[in-house]
Amino acid sequence: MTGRRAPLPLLVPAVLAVGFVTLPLAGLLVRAPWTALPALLTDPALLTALRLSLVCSSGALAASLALGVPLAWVLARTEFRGKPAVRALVLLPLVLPPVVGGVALLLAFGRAGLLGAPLAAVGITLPFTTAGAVMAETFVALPFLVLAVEGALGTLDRQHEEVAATLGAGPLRVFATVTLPLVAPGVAAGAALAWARALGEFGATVTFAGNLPGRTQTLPLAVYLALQDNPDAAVAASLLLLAVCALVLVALRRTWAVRR
Amino acid sequence: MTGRRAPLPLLVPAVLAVGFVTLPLAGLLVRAPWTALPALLTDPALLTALRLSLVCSSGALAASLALGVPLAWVLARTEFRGKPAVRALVLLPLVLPPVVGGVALLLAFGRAGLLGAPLAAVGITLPFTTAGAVMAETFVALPFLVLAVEGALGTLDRQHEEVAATLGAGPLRVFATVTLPLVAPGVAAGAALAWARALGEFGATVTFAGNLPGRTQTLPLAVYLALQDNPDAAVAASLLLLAVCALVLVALRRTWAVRR
Amino acid sequence: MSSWHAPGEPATGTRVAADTSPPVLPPVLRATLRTAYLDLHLDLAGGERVALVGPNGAGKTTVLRVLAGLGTALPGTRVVLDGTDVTAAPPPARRVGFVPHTAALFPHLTALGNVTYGLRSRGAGRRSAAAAGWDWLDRLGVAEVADRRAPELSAGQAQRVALARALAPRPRLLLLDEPLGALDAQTRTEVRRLLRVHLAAFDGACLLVTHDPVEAVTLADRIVVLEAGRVVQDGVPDEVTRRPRSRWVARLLGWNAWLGTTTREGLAVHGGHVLVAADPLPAGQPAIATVRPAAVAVHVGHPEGSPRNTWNGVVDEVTASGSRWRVHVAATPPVVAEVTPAAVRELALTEGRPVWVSVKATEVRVTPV
Amino acid sequence: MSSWHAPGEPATGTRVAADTSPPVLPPVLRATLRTAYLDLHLDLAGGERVALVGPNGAGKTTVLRVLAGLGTALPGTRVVLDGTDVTAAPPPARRVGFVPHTAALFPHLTALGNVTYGLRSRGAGRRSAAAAGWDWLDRLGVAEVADRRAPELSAGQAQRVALARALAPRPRLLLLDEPLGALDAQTRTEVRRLLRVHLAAFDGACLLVTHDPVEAVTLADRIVVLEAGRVVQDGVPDEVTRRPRSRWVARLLGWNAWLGTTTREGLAVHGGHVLVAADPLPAGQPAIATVRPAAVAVHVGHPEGSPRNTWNGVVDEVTASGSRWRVHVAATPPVVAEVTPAAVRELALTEGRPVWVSVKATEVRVTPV
Amino acid sequence: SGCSARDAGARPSLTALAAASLTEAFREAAARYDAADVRLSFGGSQALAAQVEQGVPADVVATADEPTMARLRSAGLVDTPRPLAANRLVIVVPRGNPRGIAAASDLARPGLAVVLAAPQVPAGRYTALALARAGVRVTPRSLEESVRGVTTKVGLGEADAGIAYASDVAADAAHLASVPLPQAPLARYLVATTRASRQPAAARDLVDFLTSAAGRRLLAARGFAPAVTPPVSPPVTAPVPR
Ligand SMILES: Nc1ncnc2c1ncn2[C@@H]1O[C@H](COP(=O)(O)OP(=O)(O)OP(=O)(O)O)[C@@H](O)[C@H]1O
Ligand SMILES: Nc1ncnc2c1ncn2[C@@H]1O[C@H](COP(=O)(O)OP(=O)(O)OP(=O)(O)O)[C@@H](O)[C@H]1O
Ligand SMILES: [Mg+2]
Ligand SMILES: [Mg+2]
Repeated sequence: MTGRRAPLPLLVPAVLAVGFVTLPLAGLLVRAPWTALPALLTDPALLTALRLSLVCSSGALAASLALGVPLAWVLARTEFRGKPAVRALVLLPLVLPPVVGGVALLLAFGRAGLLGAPLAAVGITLPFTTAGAVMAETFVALPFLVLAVEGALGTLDRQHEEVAATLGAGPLRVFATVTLPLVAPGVAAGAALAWARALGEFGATVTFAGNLPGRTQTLPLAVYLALQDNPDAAVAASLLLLAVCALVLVALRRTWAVRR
Repeated sequence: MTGRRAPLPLLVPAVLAVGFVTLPLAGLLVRAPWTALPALLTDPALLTALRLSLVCSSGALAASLALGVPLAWVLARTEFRGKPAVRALVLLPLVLPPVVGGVALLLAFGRAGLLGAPLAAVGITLPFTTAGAVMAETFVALPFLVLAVEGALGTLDRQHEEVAATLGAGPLRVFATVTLPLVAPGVAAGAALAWARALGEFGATVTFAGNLPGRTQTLPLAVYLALQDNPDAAVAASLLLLAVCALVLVALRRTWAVRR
Repeated sequence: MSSWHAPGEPATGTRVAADTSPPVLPPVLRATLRTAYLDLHLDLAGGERVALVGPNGAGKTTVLRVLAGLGTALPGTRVVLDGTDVTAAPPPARRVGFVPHTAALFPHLTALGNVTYGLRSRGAGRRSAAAAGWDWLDRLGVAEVADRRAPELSAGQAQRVALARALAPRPRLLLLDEPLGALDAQTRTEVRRLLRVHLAAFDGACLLVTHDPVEAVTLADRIVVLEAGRVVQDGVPDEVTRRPRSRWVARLLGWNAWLGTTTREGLAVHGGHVLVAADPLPAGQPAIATVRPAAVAVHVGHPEGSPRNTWNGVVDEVTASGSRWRVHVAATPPVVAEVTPAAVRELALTEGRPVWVSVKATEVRVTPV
Repeated sequence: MSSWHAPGEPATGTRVAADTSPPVLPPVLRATLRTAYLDLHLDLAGGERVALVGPNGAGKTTVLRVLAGLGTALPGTRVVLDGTDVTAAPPPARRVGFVPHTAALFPHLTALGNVTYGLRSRGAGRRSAAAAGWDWLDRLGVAEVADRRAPELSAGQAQRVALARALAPRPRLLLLDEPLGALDAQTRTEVRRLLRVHLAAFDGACLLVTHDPVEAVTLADRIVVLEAGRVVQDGVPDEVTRRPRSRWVARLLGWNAWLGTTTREGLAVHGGHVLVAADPLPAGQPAIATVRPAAVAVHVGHPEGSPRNTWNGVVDEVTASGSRWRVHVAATPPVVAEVTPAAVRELALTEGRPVWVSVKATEVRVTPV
Repeated sequence: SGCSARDAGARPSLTALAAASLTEAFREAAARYDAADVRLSFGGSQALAAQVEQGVPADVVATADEPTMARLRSAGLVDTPRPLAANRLVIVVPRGNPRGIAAASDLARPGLAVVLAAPQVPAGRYTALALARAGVRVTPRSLEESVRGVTTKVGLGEADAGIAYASDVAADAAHLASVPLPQAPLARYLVATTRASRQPAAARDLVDFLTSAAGRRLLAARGFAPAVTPPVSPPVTAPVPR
């Protein structure tokens, strides 16, 4: 059937789907203040926000990789009671409204929070700091990574790892020298998703980390506030964000291509 | 290596990851006004919001299935120029900050929007209607479904479809009677993700559909609003949302189990 | 070879069918495949059963897929079914039954559901389709598993259901890709017997891909040998097995086979050595010399006496085949001898061992190619 | 059988090794496996090469995995390497080399990278590891592809690299699971030759799983036959091939084999028929009677004359094997005859054909089990 | 809201958009108001305005500032607005005022965690103005996207102090306390009926109720100051140097 054109009953909804997604983006482009765009895009405040966004989302990605890959490995490679519970737990941030996630983070890591109080006692405060923003974004991005990597690990043929073990490599060495390289495409795809999600994060960040230009005001926050008094700037910022996203997705597609 | 305990360098970050996710949720539970909970959870306003949330997210899921599955099929089964572009397009909502997504939706389907204006002319307005809320949630949920289903289709062995074709089934019949049943687990997983995402959606909904109780005020919106004057109610609502999410994830896990 | 089948000439199928099966039927299939990889013409008469054999990668599966209309349509192909050109028609529009290498049953359907699938697709009502389905399952002796899902069937049962599924819509052309390949020896026998019975009853044309000479000989009334996309031999089983025209077929039969040019006394094998044959052909024509491995004697020293053909080499490999072991000798020309395990031990025939081989002229058969 | 190997008794390994290889070395491996599925004891001496053969699902791969410490540790197993108990030790802590059925090279590493992996893991420096790696690749004749990634290697090259990879860390015990299974006839020969050379040079113990009798005979100096997790025969190749103690081994050699009880004139086959043997054993003991298929004559009518054993049945299957075809006859007892393709045609030996078979008493060999 | 649950019967059903700070007051008002079944939708004033511009089906809109309402008025989307109430910014501190904040100047204390509303939202503008008048330079930890953000963070103890509307503090007395901020300008809340309203009469009646004495009492109870007709802003007492 490949090569043959798709049957209408499938083609029509597919086209509708694309249209449904394209139209709003087209709207942004049409509405864009093209003449004022250069000025708007070079607004230092915006660029600061962009820089911060890139920093935070990268930080969130790094954290997600550092925490999520091992977790995915544990979920895929070891057996222990309550595994389903853990898996569900890790995925909850996916469905929790970001704002609620932010509140939850405050209750945990805030000055008066479960862990936050002791931390504050030793002089460590996370809310209102860039670190806090990174945490908030990690909270929402982590599930994507775990999801993708565990999937890749699950479908990975075990015998390479087994042979490596018989060759004298301990579990850790096996993980680093065999498992990771073999699931690289899966990790890359998951990373791209996680990074993108972190880049677009708004609710959790603003609730947990607040909104201070240059410190915790990421691009999405800047967009939201700009909407209040300067819609043009908001649209411009959105386009900027879109451009960045598009780049991410191209990368994402690449890794897909690899996987296919 | 299965069965053997995980090496510390992997176990530690994994445990940290779980802790990082668990603590905030624990925070919510600790902060929960247990005594007042019954009263808060039976507040008709909250229940209205919950009902609406369920209605809208289900609607969004239905729409995502109707549009997303055919699109995934087209992406996986047919070749056409600009396919990468289309794939990237469909994934953009994943990375677009929901609020911006809402703005984009307004620019497209709003009263003055590209398609909205003609629609308004014939008396159809989408913003601030339940339909609008469903649209907003579909916009953010669609990518999850397409992602999951296309993945499943990509790994599906083609020969069953080919045999079906030689047996006289046209592409559509093949799709309905062979392809769909075979990728059912993938669709289920994608559907669970999409539904969950729609359930937690806030930014796009409030921007595009507003915040009309009983009409467009979903649970996340109610939570956000409650945060101001009645944090307890907010926490209670969040717990309710969490409970619903947990159920979804159990279902999701089931379908995973099936896929393994 | 392919010129041999120029579309103009009378169909091989009918011609060959003439000297085997009584009635000469009009051709059901007329196909010309001239693609980058394939170059052949096929004619199949109604009720004719043709075995398509050849080495891996010869193009057998590809041919079947082209005839079924699967995959992207290849330029340079022309497929005519019952007189109507279906080259551009999608699979559903052709009345072709296809059984891939693996049974490929629909895992989510029961055996019955699989068999009725084609009938339902072609518009049969639920009830009538079920009735027909039962009937087919019954004929193939798997009625008792009608309600089982495909994954719960044994390989043999699955293969039978797959056959029933392909036969149920009464196709005009039946395509079988190594239908017994996945079965173990035991089940293979049973299914092959069934297959023979139903192919005999089948009024359409049947093209059967196989690697097993026995299958070809016992199931088909014509064998087409494909190599690298070209037909190298096409004839009745007896002819093909007795006078293999290609080294591959000879190999398949386990024979020694050397290509060369006939001389007055035998065959000048490509590469040098001249084989002496008891009854040589007119000199100077391309031919193939075949010798049964059992007719090759192996000696440690230079052999004395009658055998006209003797040459030496080094043992290259020893493989088991039934109660005999086959000793492959690297020499010019290379040769395979069949000896007893005892001989292998006594002569210490292991790789690298230098040996002499001898073949009686009466054992050398020379066939023109 | 297993009582035969009760840990108390002297190690089979050393015993058998005694009547073949000159020096008696201390056992490198002493393993007792008594699990739900397995029940055997294995002793391997240094430098000893043991072939583990048996039908599918006999437990061969499982045994190798237990010895290598792979998978979840099975209760009831005890593995002693060079005198130290490694039963609880994870794979890296055992000096075992393992080559799975598929080469399983690391696809992201070069051939050299694969070979040096073990050395690096065991702490060798980059430079010294590389040097040793080159050396091993060179010995196995694949030095020229050292820089190619695994996917770019041919099956034969891959298999050699896999061997080099397993040998490089100088394991005490080498486990090979059908090392040549994935190779085509041609490469198989070359690799087998290499394998023989290096196994001869290898000072550790080697356990080799194979389905190919030739491999077992040519590579191992002892053959252990496993069936359903139990050892049914254990001896030097000659002994096993000449007097197969299990129907499976006989089948593997292509022989007819029937289990039964000895009588004064031959063997009362389980199921009834009595086979007359030229040299019978003392009556009343369990034994197996074997007959070479080539020694079985097939007749369409009741045969006259000398053969002491004649019985009738129906042709059940015809398969090709080398230049002979094997005719399987359903009878009591069932029997396989090897005949020429000509005979098959002349006697029209197709499934369902009623026939008589005859075997000379001198061809019936009776072995105690 | 509760009224939506109650059976509407013959009574008309009205939709009122109100600034988030009016939440509690309007809920109570709606409960008390019998002439119609009132559905309430709360949000930031700009967000509400945007919704009206996008044709949200609402009969009454109440904003927390004048410019936003003026925007709607000039767009011809609403009838002449009526003053609803006034709201004054106060310094909001956790209940019990642990850090002993007494005046705006205290907000400049080093080490004090202060959150303010972002200048893009009205509350933020007023805040900036107030602090300017007080001559205090505050380095906030965060510029919240709404007053809600300020109260949330102070309420959860994340911030030691913030600046929010008196009404917001009254709304969450359980966690919050207020310190007066005299320099703050009065935020004038306006209410108007929308031109798009299907029941203009009923809508006007609701506005009448809200601006009636009864309505004012409800608002006062929620910490709102009485509406003042002429735009007033407290006298800027600029210290004259001698
Ligand atoms: N999917 C494919 N992509 C590229 N080349 C292919 C593909 N399938 C087959 N070929 C090539 O086409 C030729 C014929 O392949 P085909 O499978 O038809 O041979 P075959 O006779 O069926 O072999 P076998 O006996 O192993 O089934 C081979 O050269 C093969 O490499
Ligand atoms: N992963 C598994 N799960 C369950 N049973 C298994 C598994 N692997 C093997 N078995 C069972 O253990 C027994 C031995 O299997 P094993 O693979 O060791 O046999 P084998 O001798 O290696 O067969 P083969 O010759 O086909 O490789 C068989 O009954 C098999 O069904
Ligand atoms: Mg093929
Ligand atoms: Mg095995």
